Amino acid sequence: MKNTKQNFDEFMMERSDVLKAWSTGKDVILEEGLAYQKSLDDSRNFASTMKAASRRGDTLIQPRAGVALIDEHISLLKYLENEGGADLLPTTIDAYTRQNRYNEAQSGIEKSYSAGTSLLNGFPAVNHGIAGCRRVIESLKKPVQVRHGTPDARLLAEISLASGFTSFEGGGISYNIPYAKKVPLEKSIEYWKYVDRLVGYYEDNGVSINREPFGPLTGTLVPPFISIVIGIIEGILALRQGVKSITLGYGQGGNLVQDVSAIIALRELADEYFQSEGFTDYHLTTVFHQWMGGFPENEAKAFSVITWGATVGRLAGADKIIVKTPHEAMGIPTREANAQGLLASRQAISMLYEQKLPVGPTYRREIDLIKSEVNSVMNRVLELGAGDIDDGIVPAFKFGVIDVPFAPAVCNYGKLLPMRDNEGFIRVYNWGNTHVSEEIKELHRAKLELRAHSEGRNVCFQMVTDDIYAISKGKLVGRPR
Amino acid sequence: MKNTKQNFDEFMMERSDVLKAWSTGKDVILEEGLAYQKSLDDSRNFASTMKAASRRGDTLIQPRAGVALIDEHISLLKYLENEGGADLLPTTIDAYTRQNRYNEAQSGIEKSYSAGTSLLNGFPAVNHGIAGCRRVIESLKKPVQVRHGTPDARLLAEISLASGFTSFEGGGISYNIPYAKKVPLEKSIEYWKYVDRLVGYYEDNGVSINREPFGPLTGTLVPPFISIVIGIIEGILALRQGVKSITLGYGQGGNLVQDVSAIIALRELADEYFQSEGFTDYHLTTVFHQWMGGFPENEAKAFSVITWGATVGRLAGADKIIVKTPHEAMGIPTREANAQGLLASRQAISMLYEQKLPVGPTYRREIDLIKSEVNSVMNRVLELGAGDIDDGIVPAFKFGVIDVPFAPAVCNYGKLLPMRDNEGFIRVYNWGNTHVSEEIKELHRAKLELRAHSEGRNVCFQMVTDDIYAISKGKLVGRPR
Amino acid sequence: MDRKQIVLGVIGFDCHSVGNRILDYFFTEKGYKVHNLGVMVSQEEFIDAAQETGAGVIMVSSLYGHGEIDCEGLRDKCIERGLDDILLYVGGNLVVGKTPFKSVETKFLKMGYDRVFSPDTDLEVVNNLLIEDLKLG
Amino acid sequence: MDRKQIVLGVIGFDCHSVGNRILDYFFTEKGYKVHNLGVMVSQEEFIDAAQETGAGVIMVSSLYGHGEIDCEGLRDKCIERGLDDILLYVGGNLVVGKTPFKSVETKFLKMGYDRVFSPDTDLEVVNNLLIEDLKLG
Ligand code: B12
Ligand code: B12
Repeated sequence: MKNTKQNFDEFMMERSDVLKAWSTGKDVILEEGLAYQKSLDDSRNFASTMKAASRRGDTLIQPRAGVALIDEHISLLKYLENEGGADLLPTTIDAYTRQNRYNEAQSGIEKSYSAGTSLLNGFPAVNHGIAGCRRVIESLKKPVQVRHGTPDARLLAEISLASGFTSFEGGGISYNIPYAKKVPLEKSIEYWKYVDRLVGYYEDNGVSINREPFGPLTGTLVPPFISIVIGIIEGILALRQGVKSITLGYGQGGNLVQDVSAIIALRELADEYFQSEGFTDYHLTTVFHQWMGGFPENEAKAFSVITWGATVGRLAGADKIIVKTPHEAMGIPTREANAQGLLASRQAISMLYEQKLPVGPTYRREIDLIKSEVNSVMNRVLELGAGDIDDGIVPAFKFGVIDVPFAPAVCNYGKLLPMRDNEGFIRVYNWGNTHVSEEIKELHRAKLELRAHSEGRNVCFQMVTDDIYAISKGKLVGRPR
Repeated sequence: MKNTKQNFDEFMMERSDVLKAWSTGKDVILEEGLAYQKSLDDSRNFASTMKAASRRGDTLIQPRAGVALIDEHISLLKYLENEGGADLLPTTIDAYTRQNRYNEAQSGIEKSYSAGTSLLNGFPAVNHGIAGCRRVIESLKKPVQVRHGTPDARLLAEISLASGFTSFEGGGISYNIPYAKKVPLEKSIEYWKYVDRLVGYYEDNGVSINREPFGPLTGTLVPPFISIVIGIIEGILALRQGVKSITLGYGQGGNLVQDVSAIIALRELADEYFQSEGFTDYHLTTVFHQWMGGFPENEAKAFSVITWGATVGRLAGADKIIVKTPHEAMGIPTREANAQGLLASRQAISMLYEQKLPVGPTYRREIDLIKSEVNSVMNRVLELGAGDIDDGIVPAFKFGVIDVPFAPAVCNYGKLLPMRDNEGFIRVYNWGNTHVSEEIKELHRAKLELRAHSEGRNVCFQMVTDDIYAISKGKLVGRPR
Repeated sequence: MDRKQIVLGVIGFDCHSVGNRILDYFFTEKGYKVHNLGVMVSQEEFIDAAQETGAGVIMVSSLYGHGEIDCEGLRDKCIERGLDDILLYVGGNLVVGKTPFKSVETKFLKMGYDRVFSPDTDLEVVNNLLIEDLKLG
Repeated sequence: MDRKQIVLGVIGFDCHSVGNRILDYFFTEKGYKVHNLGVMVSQEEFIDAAQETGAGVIMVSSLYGHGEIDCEGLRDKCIERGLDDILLYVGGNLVVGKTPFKSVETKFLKMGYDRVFSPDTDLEVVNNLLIEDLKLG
């Protein structure tokens, strides 16, 4: 039965344990949370804001932001709403909460009080509990999303959704593989079914909550097909639990043609797979993350990376763009730096508002390539699951059929190595056990040989290293010095 | 004889008068200047640097910069060379010198000394004379260009070329119409023949000097064909006087497709016209100016405009990009702000270094449109000149066959009104007497009607006003509020 | 004498003509008679035009950075020429370099200008001030 | 006991694995034996590994902003466990927020780290310092 919507009674049984994990859990009452959500104005609903934007053909912008203490967090988000002009607001959760270390989070809150500055890298929503979270929501005009990186986010979801957050980022794969070390994949997938089932409850009862799998993964040279495969799988798992508003993500790679093609492929493929799973009653949108790898330290250069991200995101037709800041390489941004990232992005998006990128055969070829990569991996996952995608996930990771580059999780195979080709497209150098045809491998190989040739060296691991540093050093492709 | 290379003796006669206009003129000795130029290393030669870059497929970056006093000017340019990483250096001339008001310039120098800060908006090269200018050149490693806006730049050219500057911006049309009020066009054209003839002297004697007509004109909604027509005409006039290294310019309009098409059209058309005039022994390059109209005051937004400019310039394949700064809307930039503009631009260009924009039929259609606009205007200018382009210029401006929008010069017809269409392409709303076919006019009109329709208003002058403000207010098209 | 007339121009050797066109268009729409001298206007030309027309205000623009030098002394010359109570408005990028507007304003008020405007001025606001200052309201 | 061994890891609950891979690759290429504990390493795990291997240096990374909290006390624990003269190197985005590197360095030196590195550190420089500090040169 695990592959379909979880039975409500089972869900409620699991729930009583979930709420015990920290003292604030006891305040969460499902119906009360629902009633609270219903009391909120539609303009604060993330799902309907995304839907309206995509109907208008708009591209919304959203920052990342979160600090330890409630009042500081509120004033930060207000600033981003008013001075930064954010369309959608975040609440980025601190890294202790992400690992369910509520004791450490509590001590971080206390140390932050005495230090007079946030010593946590995010907002510890669980520790602050419903009352604290509602103060945040009620102080703001725009919809607010929980952004984190939590393998087991069940309690976080309970508290935040009951508090009026209307979007929840993550997924059983995308919030495990890049964010955790030893959490078994089967576990995180189960945890996230709970989250999706909770969202399903809200949906069933007339409150739409947006769900956003985390597309960029490790943010570092992730080939588009990997991100898309995982997005589609997490999308299907979410839809099965009753999720209806879903936003699939992709982290900018840096090459215009590849990034535009990836967003187009992502949207088309997701619809195909969702529909072939029998879903029709959902609303799909896309989110483009400005460059997620290492940033240049110089702020002028960082602005350039930010603008290039906004530019490509808009040209690709993404519904939302997650915005970086000029402080990215240095540390958690000040609110001013965060607003600057928003303003620069907005300027780029609106200068491009009426412009359409002509998408001709070069793009179409890349779209087709990405699609055939995705399809061959998806077919293999389905095979491994004997026809069911859910059953295929764990073996697919175990055997390396899906393999996320540079990921910390031990349950990730970890053999796939990406590399840029001579035009800066992210290709695959070592496929590990990823399942694509020889023809596709040949194509990648040929592109990489072209680069190696033009650099007068053999295809080698040093190139991967050079590529990792490249954008932070002002280039796209890591050429030898 | 006026249409061909000026006789050297005549040139020398005119020259003796030119040098009398200010005391520093007496130090200029033609052969001595030539010998000095020959003593300079090739890496400081602008023409050969442009040639090498275009061979490599590189896009060079150059700032604008100039202050009143020599030492300050040197330290400014050194900063831009070292911290900003400029490939090419400028010396922007102050506005008194541009109007040959050497007395006012002198008092500006003196007031700047006592104020301890530059009160001039540029470097008064004539007043500083050869010795002062050579100190500038000798303090730097990169080639240096004179950038100004001077209808009569004969003395400025004499002094700066004898001092080791190796590129000279401007032309008889492009440095009159947008920069002057009452200078007759026939006069400025004559003055600039002198400048070109001087460059021709250097070329004849083995020193290549780069010449760059000023493409952006008023910088404000200039339709591509106008800029291209003037660039081609000034190019021909220059080649006739013996110029060999020529860089034609274009100011960013803001729409990707139109800007890329314009640069392609510019290059192709220039070669056609130059060759049909019988020239083969020249080296043509292009320069793309980042947005030349009103900038946003907010620096984050300004960075976005700068990056978008660098992006399009690189994608269009320009050989050089002139870079703006985050202070643009406010005033002459500090050197730090100027370097920031360079760094942001460099980051964008190098991230795009290996990327090729696929140029398909949408671009091709726009290229064809621009070409037929240019061709019909050029044909009419040739007709007015009874077969000779030079003789056609003055009547063409008089009758409005060529018409630069918003220009201050009284010799400009001043009826043409540009306007953005619904996708942000710069089109023509009122043609004045500009000479294009009814078919083309119909096409523009239809595009503008589409916009008007989508805005629920009639095509009107308010739209022009709205478009002028648009980018500084964060949009491309000036929609009603 | 109709005070609802404006003498408009860009002072000195400044060629920036775009803002000038917009000011002309805007105030004409608002019902003023605008005498637009265009760009590169000397102090004398401003005063001559003001005397000839009897305008209530001279609007001086300076964009190119030499405003400090070019605008000095206009008030004195107006008084010399008997234009005792003419309004002097000035606006644009009045000094060289990015400078806090307050200090620019102080400088130009001290020079005798009645009102000083930054480049991002909302023209509706200017019009309201003008109605007040010209006592048209 | 071969001091040319490195214990490497990312401390606390920090998942940033990319820099860790690069450090591993770099120092392995330079001829060190690298014991890479990966991400999310506790102080105890670092010390256990150092004791087991007899490595001359522990290289601690912290990227995610909790470095100040996570890194405190490692020196004391090393001494408690008898690792008296082990080198402690630390690097990454060590504190929350953009902070002048000097003040970060001071803070971590005071905590007992021998050398503190900013994220833009040139690894060749680190290697030279390490040769010096381990007296391998
Ligand atoms: C990619 C990335 C991610 C990926 C990581 C994927 C993965 N598993 O590796 C994802 C998206 C998952 C992620 C998540 C988070 N991230 Co993150 N991330 C980055 C980013 C963009 C690049 C990091 C990177 O890979 N760089 C490339 C490598 C090669 O460089 P490096 O990591 O700096 O390592 C080099 C040097 O630091 C140095 N070095 C490091 N350690 C040591 C040790 C020694 C001894 C020496 C000599 C040298 C040395 O050498 C290394 C090799 O050259 C940085 C910002 C940036 N740098 O641009 C933020 C950044 C590190 N992340 C940050 C944060 C806060 C987080 C999150 C908490 C989410 C959030 N609140 O935004 C979570 C972390 C959750 C957790 N449990 O850890 C912050 C840290 C803030 C701070 N210190 O003030 C940063 C700085 C971004 C920012 N400005 O906000 N992130
Ligand atoms: C387009 C432009 C040009 C074009 C002008 C074409 C033309 N003939 O008009 C070209 C390329 C030729 C040019 C040349 C130069 N320019 Co120019 N130019 C600009 C730019 C980018 C936009 C100006 C514009 O048209 N804005 C749009 C209009 C609508 O706005 P506006 O001009 O500001 O006018 C409005 C307001 O200021 C206000 N206003 C103006 N006057 C008044 C008066 C009153 C009473 C009131 C109430 C309001 C008011 O209302 C107007 C309408 O809204 C500005 C920077 C910017 N703003 O982004 C630089 C700028 C004005 N230029 C500048 C300079 C220095 C020059 C040059 C000297 C070259 C150089 N050294 O770089 C030459 C000038 C030579 C000369 N003799 O004048 C500087 C001035 C520096 C300073 N003050 O410190 C600026 C600020 C750029 C910079 N940051 O360096 N320029």
